[in-house]
Amino acid sequence: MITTTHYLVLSLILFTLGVVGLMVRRNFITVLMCIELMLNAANLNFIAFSRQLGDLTGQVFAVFVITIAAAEAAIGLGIIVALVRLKQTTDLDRVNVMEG
Amino acid sequence: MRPDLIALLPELVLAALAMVVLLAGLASGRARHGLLAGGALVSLAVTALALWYAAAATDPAARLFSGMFALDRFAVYFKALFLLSSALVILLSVDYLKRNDYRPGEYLALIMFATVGMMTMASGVNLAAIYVGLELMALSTYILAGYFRREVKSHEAATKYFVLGAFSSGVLLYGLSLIYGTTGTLDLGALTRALAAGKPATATVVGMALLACGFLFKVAAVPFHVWTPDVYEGAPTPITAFMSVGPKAAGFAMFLRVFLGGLAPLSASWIWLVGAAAVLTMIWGNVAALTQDNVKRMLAYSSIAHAGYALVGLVAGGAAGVNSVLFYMLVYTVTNLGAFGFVIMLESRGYAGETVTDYAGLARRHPGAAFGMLLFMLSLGGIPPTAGFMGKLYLFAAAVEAGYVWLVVVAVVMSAVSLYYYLRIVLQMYLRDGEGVEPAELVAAPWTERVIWACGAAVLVIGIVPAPFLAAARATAGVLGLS
Amino acid sequence: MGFATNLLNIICYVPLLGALVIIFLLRKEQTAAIKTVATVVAGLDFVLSLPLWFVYDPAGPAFQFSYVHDWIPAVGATYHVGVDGISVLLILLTTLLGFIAVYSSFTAINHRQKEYYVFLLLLQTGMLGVFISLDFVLFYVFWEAMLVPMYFLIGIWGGPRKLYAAIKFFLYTLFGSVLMLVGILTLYFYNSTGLQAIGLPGLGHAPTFDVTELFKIATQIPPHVQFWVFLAFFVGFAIKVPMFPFHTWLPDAHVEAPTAGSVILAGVLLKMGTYGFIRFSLPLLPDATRKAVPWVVALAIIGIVYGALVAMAQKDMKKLVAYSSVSHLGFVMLGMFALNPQGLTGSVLQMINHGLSTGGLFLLVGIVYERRHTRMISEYGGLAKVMPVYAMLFMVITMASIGLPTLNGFIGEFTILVGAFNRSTTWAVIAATSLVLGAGYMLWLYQRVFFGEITHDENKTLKDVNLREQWTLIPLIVLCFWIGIYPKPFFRILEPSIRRVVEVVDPGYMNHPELHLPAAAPAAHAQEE
Amino acid sequence: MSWFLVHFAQLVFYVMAACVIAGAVGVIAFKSPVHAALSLLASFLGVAGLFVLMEAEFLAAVQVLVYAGGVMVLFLFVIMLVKARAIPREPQYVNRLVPAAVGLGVVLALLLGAGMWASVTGAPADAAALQRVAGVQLGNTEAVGWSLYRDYLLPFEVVSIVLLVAMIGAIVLGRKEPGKEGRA
Repeated sequence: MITTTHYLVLSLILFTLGVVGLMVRRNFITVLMCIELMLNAANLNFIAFSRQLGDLTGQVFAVFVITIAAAEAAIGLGIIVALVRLKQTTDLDRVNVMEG
Repeated sequence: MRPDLIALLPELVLAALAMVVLLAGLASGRARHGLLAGGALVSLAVTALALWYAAAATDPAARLFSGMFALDRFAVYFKALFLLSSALVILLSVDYLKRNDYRPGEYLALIMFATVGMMTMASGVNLAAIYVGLELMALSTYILAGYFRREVKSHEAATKYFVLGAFSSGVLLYGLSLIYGTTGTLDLGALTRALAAGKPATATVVGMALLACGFLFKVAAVPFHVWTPDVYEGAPTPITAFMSVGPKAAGFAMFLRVFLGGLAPLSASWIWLVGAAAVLTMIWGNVAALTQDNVKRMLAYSSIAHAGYALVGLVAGGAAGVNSVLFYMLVYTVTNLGAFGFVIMLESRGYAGETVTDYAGLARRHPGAAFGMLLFMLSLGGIPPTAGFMGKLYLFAAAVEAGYVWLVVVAVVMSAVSLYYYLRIVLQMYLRDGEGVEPAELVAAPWTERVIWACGAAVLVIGIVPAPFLAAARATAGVLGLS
Repeated sequence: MGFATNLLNIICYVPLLGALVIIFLLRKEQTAAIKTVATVVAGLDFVLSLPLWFVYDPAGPAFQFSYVHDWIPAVGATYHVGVDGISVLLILLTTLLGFIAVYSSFTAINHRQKEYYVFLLLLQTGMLGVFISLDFVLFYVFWEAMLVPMYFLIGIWGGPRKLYAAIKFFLYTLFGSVLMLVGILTLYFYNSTGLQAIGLPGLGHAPTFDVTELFKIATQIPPHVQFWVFLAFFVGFAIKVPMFPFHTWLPDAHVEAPTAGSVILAGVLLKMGTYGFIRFSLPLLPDATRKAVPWVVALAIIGIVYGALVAMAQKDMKKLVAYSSVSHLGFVMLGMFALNPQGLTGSVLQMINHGLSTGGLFLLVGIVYERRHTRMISEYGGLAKVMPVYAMLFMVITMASIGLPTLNGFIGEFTILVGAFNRSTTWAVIAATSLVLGAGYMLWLYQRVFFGEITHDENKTLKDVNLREQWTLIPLIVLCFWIGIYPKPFFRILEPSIRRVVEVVDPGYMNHPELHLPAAAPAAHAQEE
Repeated sequence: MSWFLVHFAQLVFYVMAACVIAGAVGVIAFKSPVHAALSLLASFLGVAGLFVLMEAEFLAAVQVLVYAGGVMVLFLFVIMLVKARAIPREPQYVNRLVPAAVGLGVVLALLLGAGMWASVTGAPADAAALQRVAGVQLGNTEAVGWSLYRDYLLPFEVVSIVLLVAMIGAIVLGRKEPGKEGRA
């Protein structure tokens, strides 16, 4: 029997992986992907809870999250394109003209 | 019209006019900065009128759009504050846009869309509405941070702001999902009832903590402040000015509404968290600002420190705490925009304008504006008879009343420390003669100067006759479920 | 609502108005006009403050010339001003020294004159505001606002280390006053709603920052609350006084400040600390005050001896006078914490005396500094030969400072010693011994500067004091003699106000009628208007 | 039969979960952004599968269309655009990975150990509840749609502005700025 807890544990693992990736990777593109992982984890939670509670709110909220995630990705990728034009790199460590 | 739509009128008007400005901007290209900025200002004014009308026609206790939206005095106050700060930011940007020859249409529209987002945040009484408002504001601000694309620093600012902002949104969202799952609702009122019913589940507390982390990031509190100095320094100064007031005030509106409203029954769990963040923020913000030579960076740390003071008001809670934060946001907005206005004026005057030593002898060359800057620095430091003093007095009084005397002691000692770095600027302007620091080119920045004058006058007026402003920031008791 | 009700407002804001006139109506090249306006305004202010002396009725209500107006109803802060005998004297001292400071700056200040006189006048408004405020918020506003013009006076027109001295002055005093603010807030909430979260119920009165209202609850405040509030006030006031060991900002500020700045600093600003004690700490926190007596007196005596010893070792005249201030103010604190009418009266009188004599000394040092641009004692010697009038004036002020009979210092110190003796013989003996030290360093200074051969050729051609310089000093000297010979009017004006303080802070004392001052008027019942 | 269904559902869950986690690990571990993007796609599809399993068909469809269809294409497009030379080599990221992973693993274990999910017990609610709006029984898609336009109209409208802003942003940030570039 697959309970809600199964989904929640899975989502927690996914969230943690997203955070770890964000901390260890310096490539902007990969960092953006890790953020998407975190949002997906939150969505898994929302849907699982929605089913548990028999409440549509979670599903509706997940629609918003997906839409906003797409918008975020578009803007993030826009920044990447501009960055590459200017500095020829997507390395976050090298995006540093100001001191610490 | 339906009451829902009347209440939403300001947002609708502003969003519609933002699209008009956007299209007009597309049609006119790089030209007509003045006209477009004028249009944006008129739009904000019209929105203010709509707000006035909507506030008069709406029952403050009503929960509209299926319980998503409230137009109570809390919301009206913050919306008026957002409109004011956006208008001032636009005025501060006019000279900058013109001089650097960037397209004004998208820029102005983005500021207006961000304002719509902030207004939604202030009115939202459902976490879904607050979240989408927050994202609208955040996404617009990411773009604005990177708007001036020929500047390398601007890119760095946009990149850092985006990565950390998106990260914090993810954390916040995860916290939201936990709160939703364990209480079964996103509505703040229902949340209070659900939480008051019994001992909260572990997952609820974890969700609350994650939510708090996300919020602390949005108001740039320690330890979630690391993005602030780089972003403030790198972003074009008008945008830095915008980020330091509008989104910060919106962050506090959301913080107050969610933590003192919805999550109030959990206060035993979050009060030490927020209190600790307040202490760390005040100490770290002020101490780090002491050693900054770059004025924008210094102002960034100073804005971190001020978030710490405002958090003291949140910790104090109660009607007094809420009112004091509201009043403080007004004080902070006019003061900080004035200070950034001065930095912008110097930049447009062709000074290097960023390091402290560029300020040498300005009191002789620009006595009026320098006097304004003196007022802003004193106000940020909390010296009477400026607005900053009244703001802090009110804030600290609320905290003492709530019994957080130790927190206030930290706050007052740190605000004494802060005078050291605010006086450094005053010292350069007034006490050094600044021979040899001459402007490279003299470009008129008439609107920027007018903003400095207006903010300076406001700082003095609020400092000497605070009563009407305090009255405006009042009457919010009961709104957040407090009495 | 006539002249009497608005008199204090007029006195307080005339200098501000003068400053605005200079800012907006005069260009910075019009230096003569600026000086004229500033002098006239400062002089006018002094004349305006004279009615206080004649009209103030010692037998009348505690606070007179009151003016109350709504200010911040949301927190219960009012615009409430009023004076008692103590503040009347301090206001007169302030307006007099304010005028002298302006008048003495004509030749000393040669650059950025417009700003200079503006700041001087603004400072005047700030100081007067401190002495007339009867509302804590109003008091605090003036107390801190006054730092800003002083900061500029030291920072722009000061000596070589002016920047360091200015910022040190500002931060030291600010640090003290912010803690005072916490104390004020605690009192405020104790009077009204209490501090619920730490289990301190309030008295349930309407929230108010009005000092006269808060006086009424002085005896109801529990000791532990009094202790913390006293501590917070103590830090703020003791830094301002300055008491040992909080005095380190003073020599720096004095040495670097321009002459007029030093006059104001020594003459008035330091009095704000002692005034704070006598106006707020003593009558609001009587229990804590009584408990603090040994500690404060110990610090005061250390200050007296330490200040005198360090003054003796100074090579710089201004620094010597600065350390002598530490010593003299230790005396003032000693008298105050004797907590009896004699000690307190002597203490207030000595505040005035110190303002007159130390103000005079700084003016005198400024006069030779303007001529020689040095304050090193070793640079002088034998000045009595080339500047006889100057030497005479210097002698009178020196004597006033060391407390020679027939001069003011004697009256003040003697009264303080009587008060201290009533409390403890030991204190009085130690304090009296240190008077010898005081005489020692002042006379030694006088000897080194004025007697002997002229060792530096530049000194041979020094011009004696001119008429303007004489006129800056003559009022001070006249007052020194007046207080020294006929102090009765001063005692008369102080007595009832002092009595009210003693009644609160040491109620048992008043039961010994034989200890009353001879000049004591029938005990007027403390009544609030 | 129902025995089979229950076990089949379990099987599907574990396969999908493995897909999600493996995809996420791939995103972190692959050096090549193209490989990382393909892993991300696997993860997205796994999540979509789980949505189906939870009877949220509409969400599953949105997930596939928006993420797998839209966002993924965008990612791949940008990766192609920026070319390999712009991709950092990250030689030492494993060194950073270990402490971070250990730290977060501890946090994770603590959270799970603290009984974070203790309050979530009992069987899920009747699936039909999720297809009912105002007492009318509909399909999942219709139910979500109803909810979106009725109860969540305000956030929906705001989200539409978010999309507009994103469009502006992509254009503003992505377009070539005439004139001198790279002024420091």
